[in-house]
Amino acid sequence: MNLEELNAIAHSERLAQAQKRHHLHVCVGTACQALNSEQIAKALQAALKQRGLQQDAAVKCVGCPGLCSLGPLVEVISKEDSAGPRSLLYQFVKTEDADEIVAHLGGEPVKRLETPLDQPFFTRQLKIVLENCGKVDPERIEDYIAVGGYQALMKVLTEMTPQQVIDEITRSGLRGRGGAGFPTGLKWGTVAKADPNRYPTNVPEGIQSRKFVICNGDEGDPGAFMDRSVMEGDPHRVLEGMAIAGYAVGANYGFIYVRAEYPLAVKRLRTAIRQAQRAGLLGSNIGGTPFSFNVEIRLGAGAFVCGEETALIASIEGGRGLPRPRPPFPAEFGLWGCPTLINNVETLANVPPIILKGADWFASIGTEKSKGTKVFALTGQVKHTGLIEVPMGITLREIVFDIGGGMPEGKSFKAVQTGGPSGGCIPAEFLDMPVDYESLAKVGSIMGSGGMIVMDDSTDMVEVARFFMEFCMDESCGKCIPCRAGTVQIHRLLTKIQQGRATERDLQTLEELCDLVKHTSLCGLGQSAPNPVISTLKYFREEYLAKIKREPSVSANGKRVEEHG
Amino acid sequence: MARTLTINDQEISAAEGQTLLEAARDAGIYIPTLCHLDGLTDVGACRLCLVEIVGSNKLMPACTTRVQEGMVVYTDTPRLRAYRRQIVELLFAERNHVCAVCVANGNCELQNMGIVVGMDHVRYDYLFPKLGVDLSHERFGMDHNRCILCTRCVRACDQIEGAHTLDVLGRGAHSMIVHDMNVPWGEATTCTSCGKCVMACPTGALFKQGSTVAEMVHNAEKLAFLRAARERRVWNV
Amino acid sequence: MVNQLNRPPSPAGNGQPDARLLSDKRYKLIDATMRRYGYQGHGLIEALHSAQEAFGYLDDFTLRHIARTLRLPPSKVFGVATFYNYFTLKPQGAHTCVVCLGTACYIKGAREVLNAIEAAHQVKAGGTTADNQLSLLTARCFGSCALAPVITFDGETIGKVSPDQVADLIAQRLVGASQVLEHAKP
Amino acid sequence: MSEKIRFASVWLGGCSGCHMSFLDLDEWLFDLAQAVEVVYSPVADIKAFPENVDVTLVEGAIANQDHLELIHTIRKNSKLVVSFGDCAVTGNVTAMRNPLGEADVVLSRAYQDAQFLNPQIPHDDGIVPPLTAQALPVHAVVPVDLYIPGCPPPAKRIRGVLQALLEGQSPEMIGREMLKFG
Repeated sequence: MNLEELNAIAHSERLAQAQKRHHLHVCVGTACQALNSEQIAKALQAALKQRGLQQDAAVKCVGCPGLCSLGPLVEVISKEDSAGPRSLLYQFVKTEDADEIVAHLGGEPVKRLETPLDQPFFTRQLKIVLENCGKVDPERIEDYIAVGGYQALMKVLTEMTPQQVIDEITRSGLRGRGGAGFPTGLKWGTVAKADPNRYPTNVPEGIQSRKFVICNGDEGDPGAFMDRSVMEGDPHRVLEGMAIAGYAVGANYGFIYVRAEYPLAVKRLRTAIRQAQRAGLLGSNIGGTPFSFNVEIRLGAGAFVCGEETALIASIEGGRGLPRPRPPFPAEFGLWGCPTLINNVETLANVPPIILKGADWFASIGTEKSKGTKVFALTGQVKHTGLIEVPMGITLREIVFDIGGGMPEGKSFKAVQTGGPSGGCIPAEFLDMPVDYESLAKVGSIMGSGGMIVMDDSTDMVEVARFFMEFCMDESCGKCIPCRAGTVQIHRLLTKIQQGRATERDLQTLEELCDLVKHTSLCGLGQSAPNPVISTLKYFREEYLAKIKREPSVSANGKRVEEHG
Repeated sequence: MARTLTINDQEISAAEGQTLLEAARDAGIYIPTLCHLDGLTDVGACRLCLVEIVGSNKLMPACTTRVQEGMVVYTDTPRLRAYRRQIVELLFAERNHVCAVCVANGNCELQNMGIVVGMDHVRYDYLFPKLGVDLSHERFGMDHNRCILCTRCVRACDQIEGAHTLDVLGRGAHSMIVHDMNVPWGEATTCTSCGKCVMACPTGALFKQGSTVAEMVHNAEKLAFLRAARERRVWNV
Repeated sequence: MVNQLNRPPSPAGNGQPDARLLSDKRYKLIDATMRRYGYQGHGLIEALHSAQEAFGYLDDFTLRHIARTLRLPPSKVFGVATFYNYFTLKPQGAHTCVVCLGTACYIKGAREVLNAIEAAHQVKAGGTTADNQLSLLTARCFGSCALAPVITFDGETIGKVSPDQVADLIAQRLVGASQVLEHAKP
Repeated sequence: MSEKIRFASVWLGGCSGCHMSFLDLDEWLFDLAQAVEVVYSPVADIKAFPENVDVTLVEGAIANQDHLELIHTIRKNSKLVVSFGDCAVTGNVTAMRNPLGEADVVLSRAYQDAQFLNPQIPHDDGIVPPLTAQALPVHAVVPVDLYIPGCPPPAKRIRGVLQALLEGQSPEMIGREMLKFG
């Protein structure tokens, strides 16, 4: 497919859609689907048929619009009705409501189901990565093309050199959204420059590439589902981002590593790959250019450590997901010994809009060092839970109290946890801190992949630390000693504290151990595992002290025994 | 091409491509290791050889870090010493290491490491896991109580003998060395009974049957000899 | 060389493939997966996924078959199969209930939900009831955090469960499922 | 007489090998006797652990209720508690029962499963003290000031420690001579 053909598809799809006066968007993301939203879509379809409105209105299954706590959600977008063009959002929709919704098309909204679209949950957000989630049908490539999909790929293939693409990404200031925030352009540049013959390689038969692009969709943080929503709701954008990355770094083959726990994302990505291949947007000679790029899905199998680059590579190679010391970094020595670019789903989803709208546009959003937006999975003790996308630099207060709607009745805010098991708990005193990589790191947490869990005054912070440490202990691969044995001992000490059996000596041992595991573990899992303990010790130390047993030991001369062991 | 660098304020020269560990040892500077064994590839897992490199905010394993021109390295700072002792204590607490009744008593790298790091006691709770002893092989035995999961045996079996009888089962603290598909050693059909795993073992986890307390000697250097003989036709006798 | 690699190795022993491989059609599915990767080692995890999907768990025979076909040492295959949580070497019960213990579920009481199920159905997490009807598992996060606490029963997601009603909820589904089976009998 | 250091040694869950090694100090024991007053020891017939002890060497792990009670008294009454030998420092052979399970499992393994004739678990309230759930190193129960590893610690090592203490210094526990376990 070339640019003209792409434009033709976009045009005819838009034309077809313009013929309908009403579009009913039903969320079929994992959370709404669990509440039978697919049945609602069928019921709406049936109601349209019954009322003879098929020509007038269309039902579309779309990805997650974000407000999961009010699901199942149905959005009705009307070109023209008594009130002019407008959108309505219906919450907690049931199959029985379908007929009523259809009956009210073009007329008065169904008041009992309506939830305002101008509430802060929506108005305070800024959607780039999620702009298509809730708008396009993730199972139809034409729908994606109609909103400008694959235009960015065509643009780089026909108008830009690989170096120009890398320069554009560099200038945009985009940083990795998987957690550490490494500058994306720098990473691309390193892979592009890397010599595939520097290290001995071992590429399997049948794979024609000496460099690789890996999309990291192994979203392992408990309480995080940003990448899942993007893969489910807008899979083509991920593919487009990968192909652009492949062109920029000189790779002809890409892998998407997805958790097996995300069957819907896997299914939609598979469909998307098939469609893109059929349309000539993946495969050989894309857009009539010499560039070839294929994408394959690899399933994770339940190992958090595989989110770490080198462990992920070991897993794709078919082995135990063990990390290895870096350097050499995957950019030079990666999959089967080849230079490999590993980017997170959200990072790659940012690429097409940057190419289309330009680096300057992207760099105008966010803060000085953190550009663009960040997607968060807002969960825990807030009124509105779900998926949000906000400009970098927004404050935690705005996220929790404006977008999240604050605490449920009668509860007060205690802390917000970001970064999952690798992050930290941020207390109320930092609510007005801007959310960016540096500020979060300064208070002992991390941006992480975007889990944001709000905790109220009833939350036991020692228990929170223990919960995360149990997670890291179970997920430690066991290769290096500090992480394998250290997390076990930290967990043991935290349990001892919880049970009121710990002494001040134990608290000191705990702090020393956290320091050890943080600084001597082989990979990011171990290096960040103590963060939840360190941050709760820092901000909620009195909760630890309240559970500590005062040491009863008194020496013969009546002095308290302070220093022992 | 030679590289010049400083280790512990001592200027040394090293060959390009050498690891910090090799360069340090050539210069007579000792860096403690457990998972490293001459003749096997390095995995950087035990973290005892971590060193401080000026200009890097991370501690780097000497066994996998290559020398660079002008590098300034410290291998024995108070901070590193404290970390090393903690790591060795974690190992002693993890499984059931009873030096007094061990075949490797007096010839054990873990026991020696305790002395090197100045461990007079273990501050962590001993975990006392219930682990087995496999005596099904006619000549050798494996006592999981004494295993530190350094994977030297796994690498020796794969890289030098080529049988790959051994691998690691499970993960994290539940990791265990296995023979074939977790069968008793004596029933492992891929095992050639060459004994290289026993040579590679730093502790008394792998031993020759019939040896009693303090009788076990490992001959780990035989593995480096074998590799040199096979790959470079060099017989260091 | 290439041709040889892309063919599965001949069976071990007397040269005859094991009767089980011929009689059980599910091995065809696993073999198809391995063929897709040219019978090369990097297809191991995908092959294990296929096998687990086909049989519900990975037994010794299947692991050996995969090891031989992909030309991998048995210990490596075993090491990989036991490294990942998703794979199980034990047969599962007729029905599976998974309790999410992700952070959002945890702070909304998932631990109590799990305790309630364990107590009411006499089964520990990771185990199967004595009558082989129910396997109880835990997960790290389904990504359905808005519905916390979440469980799944035979793949069906059930959100906002409470410790008081969860045991009954499962009991009803177990009864419901067996009634359907009764019904289906001739 | 009151100038002398009040010295004690106790034998808890161990084989008394450390005390045997202590006796291997041979003629240096005379020098020691000049400097210390032995206020409690298995080699002296003293019934109760006294107060105001300067140094107590503790041999053995904490393995039963008697040990548990005594070690708290020792800690309370001693300025310096020294873990003396591997059982006290690590649990050692005494703690090899721990992986089996708690006391009841251990007892039935030792006195029933492994016996052919007349298997029975010895019990006599007030005479046979009940086992603790696990045999533990001393520092897992009370704070310890100094550790002398070894199974048993060689006489030379014991002398090195005691000599330093007599001179009012803290002994340097470094190197193979002073630190080797086993």
